Amino acid sequence: MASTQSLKETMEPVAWMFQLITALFMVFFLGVHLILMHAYGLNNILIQAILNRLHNPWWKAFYIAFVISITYHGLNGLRGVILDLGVKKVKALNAAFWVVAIITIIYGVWLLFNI
Amino acid sequence: MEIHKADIIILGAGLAGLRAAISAAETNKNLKIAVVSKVFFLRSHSTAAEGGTAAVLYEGDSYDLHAYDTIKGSDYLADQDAVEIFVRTMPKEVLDLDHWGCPWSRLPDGRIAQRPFGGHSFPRATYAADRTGFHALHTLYERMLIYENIERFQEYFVTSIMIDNGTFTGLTAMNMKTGEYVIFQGKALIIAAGGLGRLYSFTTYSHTVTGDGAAMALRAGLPLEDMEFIQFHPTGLVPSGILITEGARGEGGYLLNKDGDRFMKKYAPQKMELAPRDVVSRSIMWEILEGRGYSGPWGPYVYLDLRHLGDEKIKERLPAIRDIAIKFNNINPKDEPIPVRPAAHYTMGGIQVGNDTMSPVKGIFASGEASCVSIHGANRLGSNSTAECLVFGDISGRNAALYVEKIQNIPDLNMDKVKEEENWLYKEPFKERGSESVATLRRELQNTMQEKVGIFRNEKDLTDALKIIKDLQKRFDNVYVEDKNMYYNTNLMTYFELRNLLEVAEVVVLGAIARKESRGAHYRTDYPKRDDVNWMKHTIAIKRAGKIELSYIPVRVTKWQPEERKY
Amino acid sequence: MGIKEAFKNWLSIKGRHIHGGIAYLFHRLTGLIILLYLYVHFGALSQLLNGGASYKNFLTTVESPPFVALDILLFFVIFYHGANGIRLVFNEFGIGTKKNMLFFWVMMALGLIGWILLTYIVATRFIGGG
Amino acid sequence: MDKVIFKIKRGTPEEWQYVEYEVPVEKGTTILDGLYYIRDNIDHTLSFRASCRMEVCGSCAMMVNNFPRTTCSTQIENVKPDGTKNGIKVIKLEPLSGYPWIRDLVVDFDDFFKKHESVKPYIIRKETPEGQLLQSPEQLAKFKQLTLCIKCGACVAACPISNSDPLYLGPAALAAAYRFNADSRDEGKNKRLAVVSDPEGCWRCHFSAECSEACPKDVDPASAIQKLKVQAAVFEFKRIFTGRKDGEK
Ligand SMILES: Cc1cc2nc3c(=O)[nH]c(=O)nc-3n(C[C@H](O)[C@H](O)[C@H](O)COP(=O)(O)OP(=O)(O)OC[C@H]3O[C@@H](n4cnc5c(N)ncnc54)[C@H](O)[C@@H]3O)c2cc1C
Ligand code: HEM
Ligand code: SF4
Ligand code: F3S
Ligand code: FES
Repeated sequence: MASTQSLKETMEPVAWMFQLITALFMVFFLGVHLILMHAYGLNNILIQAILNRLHNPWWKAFYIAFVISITYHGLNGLRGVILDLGVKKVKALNAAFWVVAIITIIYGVWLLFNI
Repeated sequence: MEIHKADIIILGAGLAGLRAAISAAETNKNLKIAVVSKVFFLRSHSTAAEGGTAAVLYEGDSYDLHAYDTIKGSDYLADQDAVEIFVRTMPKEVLDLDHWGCPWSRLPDGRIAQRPFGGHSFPRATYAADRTGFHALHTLYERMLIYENIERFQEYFVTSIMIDNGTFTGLTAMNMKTGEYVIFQGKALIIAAGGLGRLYSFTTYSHTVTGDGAAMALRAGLPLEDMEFIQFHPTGLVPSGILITEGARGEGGYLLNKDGDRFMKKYAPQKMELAPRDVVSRSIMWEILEGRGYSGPWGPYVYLDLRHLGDEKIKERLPAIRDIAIKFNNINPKDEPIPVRPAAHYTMGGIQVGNDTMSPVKGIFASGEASCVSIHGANRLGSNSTAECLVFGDISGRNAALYVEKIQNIPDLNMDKVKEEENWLYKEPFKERGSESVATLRRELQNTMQEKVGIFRNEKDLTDALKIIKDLQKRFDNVYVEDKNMYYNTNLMTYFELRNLLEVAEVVVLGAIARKESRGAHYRTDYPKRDDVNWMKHTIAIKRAGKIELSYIPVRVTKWQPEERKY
Repeated sequence: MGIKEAFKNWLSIKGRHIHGGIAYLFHRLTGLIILLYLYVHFGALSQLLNGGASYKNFLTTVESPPFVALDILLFFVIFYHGANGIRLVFNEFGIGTKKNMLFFWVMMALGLIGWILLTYIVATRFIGGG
Repeated sequence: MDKVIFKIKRGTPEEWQYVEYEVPVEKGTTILDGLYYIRDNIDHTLSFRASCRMEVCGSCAMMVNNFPRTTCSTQIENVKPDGTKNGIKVIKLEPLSGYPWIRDLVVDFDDFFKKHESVKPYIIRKETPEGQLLQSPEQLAKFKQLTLCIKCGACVAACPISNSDPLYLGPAALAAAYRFNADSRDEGKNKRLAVVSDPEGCWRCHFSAECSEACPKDVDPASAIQKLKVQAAVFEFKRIFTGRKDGEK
């Protein structure tokens, strides 16, 4: 049960806010991504097309932001799901969340720079 | 066995009990206070009170006026000095509730709103929509949470009050969740265990109002006062008994008999449906007794007809009644009349206490409906009882706190008695013998009370009733509890409740037989007049050696001499 | 309550409403599916690291009918999550909570239209041989 | 319709079964009436809670065909059957879900009330006022609906989070917190926000809105909790930026 003495620090409000903000971002990112990849015919997903795009700094920024948003949103969502199962080790869970999120983001960004 | 010790033990957590707890805790922060209730505090019957709570708040009203209304309403049986304390303390109670968060209905300028109520000559019923008792109880409960010295015991069924050498020593109880035997030891007890409405088959009361407080007090040797006065509200919804407020008639509703007649014209040609409660209740019963009521599987009834008011007005003025009719009876009052019948509604009597709420036994206080101070006399006015709970709950809490401050140690319990009670509780109910069940006995008792000790009383019916009750008390020995599982054993709890009901029923009937006059709610067809010469006195009942003895004490009159009660 | 029972309750839709508990459960499941897909997607993109050849292979597999069908299913999942998610963003900021049921069905309708459009585009592209 | 079958989950967590009872029904018979009928006439050992029978005390909530309801205000006629047996309508009754089960239709409410208590559901003021605290009808209207909560616990039984996470504060307690935060007489908003902002507080709510579907009093805890989240977020950001632990300016 929630502590009554309270006033302890918690990441929850920030996490919640970001979950919703990234959700809105994602409508944009995912929208653009889906249209780009699927709606404009096969040309767009040919390797050359992808590589060309990734060399454009604007697109690069777009994809970095996308990776960060989606990773945060998805993993924080997963964190919530686990918390909702009555897991008591909130601190450990939060730590695990950050580790996985950072690794995923680093790998994702590294991918963007290396393909 | 669980043992709990506290300075003050409060039995009951309705408006009176919780108000007492807060007041005691505030008076002395170092006292340990235990509040015990057989239901979760918020489930207490007080939550059902609807209309309002009387207090003198504004210009135009006065303490004297409120006191006069109350005394006149009581048919001059109220103790007038107590009434004066009551009316003077009440405004503060309304303000306290305001400060603690009660969502009182408001005037446009932000002040607390009030409305008219039957028998009051000024609109002084302070209300929170039509859920006054509910909001007041929740506010008190929430406020109580602040005090760390109040310990809560919810769903503990108290079975007896222990008195040794004329001093309170403790309570025995059962933890309903586990079935365990529990002892409470303390320096003082405040009994706020409510009324006894479930003595009747047709009542506005909650199922859990079974006269436990009065019965335990009686067994412990405490005096009960004026128990024969039971108020009947004219319009209880059939079949459930849920209260249909006076407002329905106030807005112009008709009462109709089987022939479609507005029969009130025979009984009160001037005021018609808006005659005082006792008059209307009696009129409905006349109609029914003379065969002009409807009869249904759930007993006779007459109609409360709102159809002519039209949908608009019903929705605007009587939304709660509309809700109740639809939710509980599938009746939309715009299309169909509502079946009603008078229902047992309030117990004027109770444990005899002084204006300081102290009973004749050292260390025992009582307040609320379980007590008789008495401010209601023979008939209480609407909205005066929640008010009483607040005022005298407050007083009892404070006085109990002051009382225990002077006492060093918690008195010792008489362990023999404790063991004896335990034996009774855990062996007696489970002995396999006769075939009687709690339900059949209770039904017979309730029907008897309803038919013979109801609105109209007479010598023959009352003596018949007494015989039946005596017989039921004997048959109670043949009742056994089928349920052997001690976890939340409701079969066992209803068994205890039945025992209590049977005990208080006897007191009610004895008092009624003795009182050979008609006063307030007590109407004897064989003595239809009020008799101030012989009967302006309170009935006191005490149980000695298994027998109930009646005696009388005078009414305390200050300013207001008895006069004829005309409205 | 053990974690197993918690999990069982978590998946239960007994007595729940489509625009309430069921929408919520679907939102979770779809969210988790997309998250899983995210990692699969990263894996797929890693194919690009080894140069064009393996990616080409990859592309032909992915463009085969069963995979396109899977893609369309994935779109469904994303569109549900997205449409319901937009509702939730508003709701959780306290907007439109009272008309929650209407809001839900409007978003569902919009989501469905989006999904059908995208499916149509993808399907024609596929059938037309792009 | 003149009778109905109640299929009741009876027993204790260790040993239980569904038992069927035939109950006569008339216009207006409520589920609670049916339960009393069984206890008085068929099986005295049936255990359930009830008191006011007018939907105001909050005792009688249980699962009726998988959905939490206050049974005193639920007419048998208006309940969709769970099935039929020999042509008779069957209604399934179970103890509230998401609570520790004690026996038959009785569950343990201790935790529910503790959670309610933990959000400080009372007016907090720095000093005791003199006289009336004025409150306009408009100010009252801001929280009036929330005061109607009878603490029946149906919302908690309906909430999927409460059902999977017993630590979650739950809709009733959170709605109570918002009720006092929205009261113009109160000065303790931050103290309450500090409590509900716990990881097991309002952040666990994902707007399933089942609580509001279940509530017999139209309290709409779902809406209240979302507003509470916004308050709590503002409070927490203030706390971060001002460095004040209590969130005061
Ligand atoms: C339908 C209805 C409407 C009403 N409307 C109004 C109104 O508008 N205005 C007004 O002024 N009055 C009204 N009244 C009257 C008023 O509600 C009651 O008189 C008042 O609430 C009584 O409060 P109380 O605290 O004395 O007892 P209760 O609220 O009855 O509380 C009794 C307490 O004692 C406990 N208890 C009892 N027996 C035991 C036991 N054996 N062991 C442990 N605990 C026990 C119970 O659990 C409970 O907590 C109304 C009454 C009814 C029936
Ligand atoms: C289309 C854009 C998206 C929108 C509008 C959106 C919206 C939301 C919202 C509002 C929530 C919070 C719900 C809550 O409070 O419970 C959420 C949760 C979640 N989202 Fe998304 N989302 C989107 C895309 C994604 C993507 C791409 C992923 C996968 C990586 C994802 C995974 C999740 C997960 C796992 C949850 C947690 C589920 C839960 O708590 O119920 N979402 N989404
Ligand atoms: S919010 Fe509604 S469902 Fe929940 S406890 Fe209160 S009255 Fe019951
Ligand atoms: S059902 Fe539960 S998830 Fe939130 S909106 Fe109600 S508390
Ligand atoms: S019995 Fe009181 S709410 Fe149902």
